[in-house]
Amino acid sequence: MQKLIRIEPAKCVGCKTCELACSFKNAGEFAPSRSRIYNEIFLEEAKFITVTCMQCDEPWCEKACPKNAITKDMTSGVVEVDAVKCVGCRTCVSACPFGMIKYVDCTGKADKCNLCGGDTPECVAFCPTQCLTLGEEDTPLRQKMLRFVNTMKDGQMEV
Amino acid sequence: MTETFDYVVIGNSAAGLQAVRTIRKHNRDVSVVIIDREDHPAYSRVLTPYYVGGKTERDNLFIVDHDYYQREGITTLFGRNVVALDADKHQLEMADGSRVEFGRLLLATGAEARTLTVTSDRACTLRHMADAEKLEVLMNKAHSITAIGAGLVSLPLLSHAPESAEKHLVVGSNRIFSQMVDAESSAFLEERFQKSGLQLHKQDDIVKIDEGERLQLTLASGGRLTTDMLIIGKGVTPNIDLAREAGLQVNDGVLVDDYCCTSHADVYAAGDAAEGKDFVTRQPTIQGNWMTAVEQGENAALNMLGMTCAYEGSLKNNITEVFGVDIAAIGYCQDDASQIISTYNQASGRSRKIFLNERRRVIGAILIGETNDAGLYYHWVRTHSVFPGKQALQRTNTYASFLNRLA
Amino acid sequence: MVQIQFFSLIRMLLKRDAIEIPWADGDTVQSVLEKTQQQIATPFLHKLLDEDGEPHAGTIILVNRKNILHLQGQQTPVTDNDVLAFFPPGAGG
Amino acid sequence: MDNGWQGKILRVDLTAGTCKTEALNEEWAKAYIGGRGLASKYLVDEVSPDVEPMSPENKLIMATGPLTGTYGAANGRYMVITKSPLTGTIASSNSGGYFPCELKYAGFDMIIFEGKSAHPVYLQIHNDKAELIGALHLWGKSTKETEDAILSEFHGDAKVACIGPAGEIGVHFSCIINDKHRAAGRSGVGMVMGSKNLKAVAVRGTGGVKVANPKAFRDVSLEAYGMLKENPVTGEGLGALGTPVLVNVMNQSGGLPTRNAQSGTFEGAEAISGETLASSYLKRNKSCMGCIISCGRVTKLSDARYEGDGEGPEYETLWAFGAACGISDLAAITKANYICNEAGMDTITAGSTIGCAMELFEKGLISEEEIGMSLNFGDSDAMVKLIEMTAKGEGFGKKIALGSYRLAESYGVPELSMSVKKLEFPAYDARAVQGMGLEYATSNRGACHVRGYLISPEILGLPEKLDPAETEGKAGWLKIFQDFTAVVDSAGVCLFTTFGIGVPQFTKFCNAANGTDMSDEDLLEAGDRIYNLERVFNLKAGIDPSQDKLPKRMLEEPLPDGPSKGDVCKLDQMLPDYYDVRGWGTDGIPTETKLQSLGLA
Repeated sequence: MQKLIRIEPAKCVGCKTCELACSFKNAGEFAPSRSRIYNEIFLEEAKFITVTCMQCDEPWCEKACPKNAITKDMTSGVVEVDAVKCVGCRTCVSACPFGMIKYVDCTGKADKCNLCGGDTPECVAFCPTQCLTLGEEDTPLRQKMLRFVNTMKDGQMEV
Repeated sequence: MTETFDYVVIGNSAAGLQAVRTIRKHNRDVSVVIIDREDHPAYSRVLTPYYVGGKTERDNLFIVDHDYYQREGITTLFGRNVVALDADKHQLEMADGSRVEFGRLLLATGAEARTLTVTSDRACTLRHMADAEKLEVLMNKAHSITAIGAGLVSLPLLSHAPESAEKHLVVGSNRIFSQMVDAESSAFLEERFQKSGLQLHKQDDIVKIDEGERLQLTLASGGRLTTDMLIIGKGVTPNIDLAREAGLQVNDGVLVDDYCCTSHADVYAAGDAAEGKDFVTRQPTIQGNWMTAVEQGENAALNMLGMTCAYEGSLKNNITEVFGVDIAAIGYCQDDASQIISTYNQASGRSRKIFLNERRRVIGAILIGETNDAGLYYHWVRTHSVFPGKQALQRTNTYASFLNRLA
Repeated sequence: MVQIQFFSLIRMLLKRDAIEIPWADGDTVQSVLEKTQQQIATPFLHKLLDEDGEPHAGTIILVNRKNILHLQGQQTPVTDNDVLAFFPPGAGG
Repeated sequence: MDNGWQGKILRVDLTAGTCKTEALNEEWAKAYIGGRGLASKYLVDEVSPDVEPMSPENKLIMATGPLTGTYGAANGRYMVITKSPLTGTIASSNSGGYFPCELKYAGFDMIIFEGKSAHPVYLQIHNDKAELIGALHLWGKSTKETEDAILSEFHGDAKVACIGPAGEIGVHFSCIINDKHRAAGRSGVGMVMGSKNLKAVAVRGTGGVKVANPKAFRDVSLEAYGMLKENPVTGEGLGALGTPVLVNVMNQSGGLPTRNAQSGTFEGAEAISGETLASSYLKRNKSCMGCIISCGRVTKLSDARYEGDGEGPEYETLWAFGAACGISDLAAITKANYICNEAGMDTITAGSTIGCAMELFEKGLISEEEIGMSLNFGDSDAMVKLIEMTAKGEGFGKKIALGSYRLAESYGVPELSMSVKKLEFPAYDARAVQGMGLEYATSNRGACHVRGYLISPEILGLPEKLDPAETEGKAGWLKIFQDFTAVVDSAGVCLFTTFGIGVPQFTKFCNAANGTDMSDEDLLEAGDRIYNLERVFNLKAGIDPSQDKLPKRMLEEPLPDGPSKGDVCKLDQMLPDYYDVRGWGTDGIPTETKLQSLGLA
């Protein structure tokens, strides 16, 4: 069964521990700019929203890659960048409608969440409020995201 | 000798490869052949500048290997030229006199680089693997590099060249990236590039090349340049001879409808050779970028398979780094847009410019300095989004801000 | 009667500020705690006491505003009309 | 660098308008840990103790610690160190939010501001690029407006620390606000910033912080997070109720100073309690960067008289505008809190000074004409109005802007200022909590609670319960608390973590981050060193040991109510002990031997 990081914004307190944990594990330093998960603070609305890659079924980034450097593993469901193949052309960056794959200057490669490659994702392990959990493939979440895309398609800002 | 295939694809690059992939994704029983006059598995034109600049290995240019085609049951006719098309007879004539019959045909024949009237052994365009190999050798030993044409060949190549090399750029018009960004952004980028050592020769041309130990270039303005190599980046000409001679409707490219179908019902076209609707202007356009080729290749294949679906139109989507500056140009980015909203900061070197239509929908964007949220801007254009407000330009966007508004 | 005041998380848990329970001769803090829990369906003693029935570090139980830790702990006698205040561990700054 | 440090200091000469990068003094970083300690070392080394705080010769240092920007506890603090215009002591104010970490991610451990700009400027930092930008257009703007304007013109992802109008016009207790609602609050550090014509610091940093031993760092982080989660205070209580939970605790304990400390019990406490806030204006709780405690209160006013939104009020604020002024109107207190955040003022001194003015008014020492209105205890409208006037520098607000000591002194009754070394004490009555009285009297920045928070053992029972009425042994406890707090502040960690974790965790954190091999004792000794360094600076600045005292009310007027009824603070029983455990002479001056042992001689 494929797994996904489930996010319950109501539980988030805006501590960005997920960003710190992610970058520390995957980039070797505490650097939110290197994180593959994003904890955004909307202070006026008192809302804290965390987003990360949803490991799309038909990934935009995979399709856009001019080098086949991005592939989706059919068993784990993880969409991963092959750092050897990637030259850092950024085509994937401009293809992801969610902004969840990015070019990293110091490596010269594209970078995205890979659910920590089979371990418990570090963000989940460190999330203090269980806002982040690792769950089985979550159809409602996918549907919500699809609805998001479709909503955007109509040029409406409401669901 | 005549071979017959259900689906024939001419051209083994972005559009062609995506087409055969799509066909195989939906149907493993039909016969498919892919024809290309170059004798390589598909390689990536996006990556060639990186190879020339020594940033990646030649072996890494290939998108797939020979096994791929075999595994997918795709016949390959590589190193083979198609010389004629008879659409009504569903037949292609090859250079060796053999024939290939098709059920449906995709023309993904791409484009050819334009060159100069004056030339030299040390001058080269960048289109094919052979060009890349030649440029790589030249660049390795050049102390001075000159390029002509200020687009996505010359500038990335110059910026990938060794830092120690002297770099000249001869531009016919009065600005760089004129096909990609608006005048103001051009000026902004010129300044940045010049600071990185680029020497610009605007509204000029190369009229004469004298060979010697080094190349002596004579410019239209009368100036002279001593250089070691010349990169020719004067744009491309779509390969449409086959289509034109077969009587298909052509303009600059092979004209296609919303289903990537040409004027003949069983012949489709995609990629740099195809001229189809632009997403924003709704005008026939040759977009000439990788994403468009992939999208059109996929769309053409689906329609060829009878899975009718309209293509929403091609959209400019260029993203690159030149002289250490990240640049993304998405959609319609010219000065005559109804409304242009921009932000710029000196310290971060970050500039954002967003182009709106009369209904305040996003039609284009230019991002300079930071481009990691380019995909969101692409999505805004694709979805006719209402401009979310200037604040959105100030920060790095993720879809969290949309969720916030939706919640 | 003994007046019981609930504070902090216990108040939020029980959704009430205070109750009164009947006083009996010989009552101690311990017996009052037990009686209070009996009178209220929702379990709350775990917020104050550990499994051994000892106050958690940081639990504040006041009898007439004096901390029982400086009186006789849970054996502190409770007399009629006393006011007891229960605070689960809490802090600020 | 491959340890908690970036190894770089930014030195900004405001007079010359230049920004220069220099290497961090690593030897000092080792001896003084970082943050509060290290910046104090720089200040002591570079600034004469007798410097006039508002002169260009005073310096303002913004300092992070080696743990700032990492995870593990609540490792997101920075400190502002300067000589205080309110107290004349060394000032060290501490704040969280997101700004401190961003400064580190930009590659700087510390910024030293020196001189004075000829016109308003703000500092823009984009990674290694730092530049002073004209700020005339921001002068006079609130902290909110300033941050929004900077985000718009610089970078939407930047983090901003700035002063509000209060810092510009010389309110003696003006603070530096970062991330709109977090304050480096006490001692008037905002006034120093304003005196330098420095409106704001905006940082965008895309780098990271490395640690020397990642595996050990991750291990101790999991240990610390576990302990903080397990602990009922840090794991649940502070998140649910925040610091305001203390209103009822302190009131029940009879130590909630009411009406300028005329009593220790406030009849309106329930109305201004954490429980009431949670069921009224609280929208949700919030964390600072890397913190799992999430004590922040995101609030929105819904009241016919006042509007606004923001963060707070915290416990101290509820007390200062509440009990200290005899006010039980939560909406008015919350409003006053918002005004202070937007104008950039310390709520403790602000509220306490108004409470003092109210007593002066009720005693007939100030006339209604002079204030422009009546100013009785409990008058919430007058309180809010006066806060507004103070922020704007209008009328009687100009007197409030001086703080309670200078205010009371100007009417000939300095003893009615509830302060030590001119810094107002916060929301704990020294007569009900003896150890806290000793802390107020001896703290290096005046009557401060967060230098040695003995409330924790004396009232809350953490880590163990001490009798608040007892004086015996308090000196020893206080020394350890003060030294440990100096460590926590210097490391760049929030003090609240110490409800859940202790010295061993800090030792492990520091060793893992810096690749050192310190023992718990070494760490506490560094705290002792920092404490003595500050003390020596103060002594040289003319703050002699005779100022280790409390207002007469604390010493001579017994508490009229509550469980400590009849008690005064028995400072004289504790102070000699304190000097002794500190290794100071009976005169309160650190001995040469002591200083030598700490490497301070």
